[in-house]
Amino acid sequence: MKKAVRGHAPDADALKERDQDLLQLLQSLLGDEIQSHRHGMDMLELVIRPESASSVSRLLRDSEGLEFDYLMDQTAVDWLGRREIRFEVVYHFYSTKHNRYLRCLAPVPESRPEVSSLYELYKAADWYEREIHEMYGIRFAGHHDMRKLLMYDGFKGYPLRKDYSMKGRQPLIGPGSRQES
Amino acid sequence: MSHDTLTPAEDLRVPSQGGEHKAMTLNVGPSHPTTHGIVRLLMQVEGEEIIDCDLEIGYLHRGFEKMCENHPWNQCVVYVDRLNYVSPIINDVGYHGAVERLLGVEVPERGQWVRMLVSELMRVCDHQTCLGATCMELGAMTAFLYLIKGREILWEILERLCGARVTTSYSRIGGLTDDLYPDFEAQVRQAIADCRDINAQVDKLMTGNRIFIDRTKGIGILDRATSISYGFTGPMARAAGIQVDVRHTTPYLVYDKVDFEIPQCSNGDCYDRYLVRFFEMEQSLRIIEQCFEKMPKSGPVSVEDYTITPPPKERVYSRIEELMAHFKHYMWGHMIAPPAGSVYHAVEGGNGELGFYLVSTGEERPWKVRCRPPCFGITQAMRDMVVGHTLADVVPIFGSINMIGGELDR
Amino acid sequence: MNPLLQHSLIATAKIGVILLGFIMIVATLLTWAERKQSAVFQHRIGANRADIFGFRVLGLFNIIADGIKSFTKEDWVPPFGSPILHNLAPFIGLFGAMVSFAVIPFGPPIEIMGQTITMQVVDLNIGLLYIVAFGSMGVYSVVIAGWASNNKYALFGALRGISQMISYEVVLGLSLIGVILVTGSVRLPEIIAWQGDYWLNGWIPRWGIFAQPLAFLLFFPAAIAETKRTPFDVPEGESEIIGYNLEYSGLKFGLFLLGEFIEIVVLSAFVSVLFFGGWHLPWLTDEGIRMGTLLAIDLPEIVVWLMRVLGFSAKIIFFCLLQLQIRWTLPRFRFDHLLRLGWKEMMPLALLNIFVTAIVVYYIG
Amino acid sequence: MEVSQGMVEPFVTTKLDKIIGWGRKYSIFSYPFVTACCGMEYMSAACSRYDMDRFGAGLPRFSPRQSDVLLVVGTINQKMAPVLRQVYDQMCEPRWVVAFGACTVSGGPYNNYAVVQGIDQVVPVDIYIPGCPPHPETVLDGLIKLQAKIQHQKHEV
Repeated sequence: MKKAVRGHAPDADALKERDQDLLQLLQSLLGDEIQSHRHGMDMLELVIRPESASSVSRLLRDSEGLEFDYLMDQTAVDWLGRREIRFEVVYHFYSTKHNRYLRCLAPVPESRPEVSSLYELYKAADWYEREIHEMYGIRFAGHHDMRKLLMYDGFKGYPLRKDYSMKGRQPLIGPGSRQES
Repeated sequence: MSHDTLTPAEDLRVPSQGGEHKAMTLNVGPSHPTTHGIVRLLMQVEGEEIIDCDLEIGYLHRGFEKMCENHPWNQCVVYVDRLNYVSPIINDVGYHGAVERLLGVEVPERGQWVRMLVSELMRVCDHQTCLGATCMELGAMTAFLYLIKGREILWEILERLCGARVTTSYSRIGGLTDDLYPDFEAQVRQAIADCRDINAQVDKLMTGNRIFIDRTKGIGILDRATSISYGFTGPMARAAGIQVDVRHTTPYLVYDKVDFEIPQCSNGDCYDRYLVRFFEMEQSLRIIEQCFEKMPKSGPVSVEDYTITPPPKERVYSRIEELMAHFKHYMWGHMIAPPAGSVYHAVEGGNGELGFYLVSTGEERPWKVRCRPPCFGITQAMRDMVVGHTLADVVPIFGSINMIGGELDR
Repeated sequence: MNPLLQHSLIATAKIGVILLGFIMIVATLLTWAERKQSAVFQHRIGANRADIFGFRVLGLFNIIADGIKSFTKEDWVPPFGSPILHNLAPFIGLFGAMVSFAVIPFGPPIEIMGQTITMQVVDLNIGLLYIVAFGSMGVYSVVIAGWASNNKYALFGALRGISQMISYEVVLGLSLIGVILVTGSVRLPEIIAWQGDYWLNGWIPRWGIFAQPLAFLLFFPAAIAETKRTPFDVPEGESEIIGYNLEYSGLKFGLFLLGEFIEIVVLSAFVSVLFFGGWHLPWLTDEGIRMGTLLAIDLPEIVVWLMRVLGFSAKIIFFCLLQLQIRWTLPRFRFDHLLRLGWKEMMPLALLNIFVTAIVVYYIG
Repeated sequence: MEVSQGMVEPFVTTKLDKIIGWGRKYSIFSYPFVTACCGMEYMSAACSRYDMDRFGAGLPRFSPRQSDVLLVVGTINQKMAPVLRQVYDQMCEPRWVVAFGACTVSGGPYNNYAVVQGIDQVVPVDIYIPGCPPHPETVLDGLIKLQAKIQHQKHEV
């Protein structure tokens, strides 16, 4: 049996090289907002504070040399039992001008699960945040409408949290359900 | 169609005095032919004009992320397949590309070519289905049947290739389930010719059709800035003049070795989206033809490391090592455990950038599998696109979105 | 025999043969033709499995199956609507479509037992207006169906239906005026008789299509719009609003479908009468075939009569199939485009047609 | 002559039953309740290559009142279940329900918090068509089985 060559993707170092100037620019623009950074295997990662998510992304979007005009993806990770701070909201930004991705991580404690909303900056954030809200129970300050998006109104709990059981089905709703008959 | 918001007669009555306009609330969906079955549109209409619209999704939420978190890395392929069920192999390729990046392995060259080839076949299927459904909803049943016939030809090839027509699970971590079958090339070349023929027929039926142009031109326009803000990618963005295509911007697989064009339009209306999809099919067919010329004629398609790819069946039945590997993969699913870390890997799906954000804790199950569904942001923009148009315009707009439930609601 | 009794017997026989026999059979066969015709050019086979004692007859028995199914399906009346109107609506449409067939002449009058029998149920001197009047009964059917269902989608269908049908009624009527001016009559046998003549030394039959080409081009789409078929099927608009008839089930829904097909037959007959010489066949005179000075074949009277009746039927069937072909080829109009086409494009042309025709008729005729 | 168990039914009624059954089985207006992946195979089954219209089931009606068979195609989740039930309730008698695909039969691969484990928890089902998604030929087989069921059942008018 052969062993495949494992290790970082061959272009990881090149990526790091390429992102070096981006990092410098970010550091000069954001300063203290960046709590830490890391060169991931795919893109640069910044760790930011949840309450400054919107101000940081405003800078990311509008500053010259950055122009992250796309909010490609926004999601959350539940680190239950693995990390001190339970949640982490993950943003992926993309810049069409510079053809570059950037990941921002905002650790959110369970005690105060609140992040500032990006709704005003990126329209895409509207549904992303609603989804994170119903799936993880993280609130978004400044979001206009925190209704449930994918689940129905009567659903209790946050299904994507690690402590919600995979098979945690709740009773059927509406006509024909056992509750009614 | 659901009537649950319908109320008895007084709601239909026009206010008798004061001349004040009262908008009517119209509930479209979730089970309604326009909405492809799983989106609910709550519209405020004044006559035929839509003055407001609220979208409700989630009627196909199947807990994709939860299922993936609770399954071993290589069993997630089942759920990944069913995200965008019109072009499942592209999803597989995206997910497996991400896992391979986490693992730090690279698929042999022939495997990459084959992946690209079948991805492009899938893209043709995707666009054919999308255009066909749009045509059907506009009343042109025949164009729909022609396009589905074209898709059928491609699916028969897929069926022979991997045993399934829709949910193929063709790609695997570290490669593919199997190599191409012997007369694959001849069959695909024939299929390409057939598809071109069918596309030409549909082109004649629809593209210059006055009614079709009237129904789609200038409908559902979204300007560049708003499109970007909503995160449009794929044909929708390219119809609005945004140059995004993962195949060009960050080439994965071997897209940098083939020559193809990215069709571009500028109006951002339904007609342009139709055209972009039409041209893209032709480009995909071109890529497939180039694949046959440029790909290595033989060689492995998968990484020959049984800790990553399951061993081939004939070896499983004759050697103990392979049998053990097989059991570990299929019975217990604890062969693959990428090092801790996270990765975002994007491929160009039928609808746009299909990204997979994987978080690994070094265990045998993913900690988090996030799919960036391309039609999520696009469907969200539905409101901006339909308001001000008439009720009938919902059909071409929604058709041009190519909303795929599995991907949207996950 | 008592003349009154005799007349009523003949009238009953005509009603039986023409109205019930011909139209119903052609309309039901059209449902089959539609399935099969669409199947042929969509590369399908189409319905063919329904069998009686193992005989399939190209799927013709599917019509019977559809009939049985519709008859035995639960008839549901929306309790939140208006039951009486709801029940009435499909019959109004069917009635209007069938009754308008009464004045259409199927062939030249024939003498049987010393009696001259006209090949139409009733020879009205305002036949043309009669058809237009009863043809527009369909509007009531749509409106009442949509209103009585008390469903928003049905209401939309009704609203669309009424605006569409009234708009196209105008075009329909205006395009007919040209024909009336040329032929100088609103009595259908006279219109047909006028078309029996020839131009250019007997080479070109004096059919309405040659005398009034523009009127035909306006009349035919307008008439398709009256039947609410694709591309003019916005009242139904299957993928948008499901249709004005969405609260109907079983037999009454079947009647709507049947009514639609009967309208197609009526329309085809009407087109043949007005623009394609009715029962006249080119170069077939009372004595036989006469092609100018080239050809002269004498035929017995009964053969000529039969050829004319069959020729007329063939014309009707041709136009029915043409409409089916159009239905499966084109996409649907948008509602406002439809009205725009009717009012802004077709109506001015219709007026122009009247104007030009009137001048020409004044100076020539 | 054999006498079937129990009652001997009158000749006319049984013949009538047969005729009505024959009519109903060859005139199936379906309501495609299409949600997910199976919809792709439903399309294929309904289109040129497999052509469900051959069996007299080619006319989809999107109004529940006019349809005879509710084809539940694709996953039904907890949010969709009430809608499905409502559509079923709106259908006129006689009506049949076909569970199309593994998800509708049993929840399929989705045994989780969101998905109904088989639509028979919501509506009564006549024919189950397995497969994920079922091959169009399987669909046609299911359709033929449904026709046989319609033919042999007792019909109320």
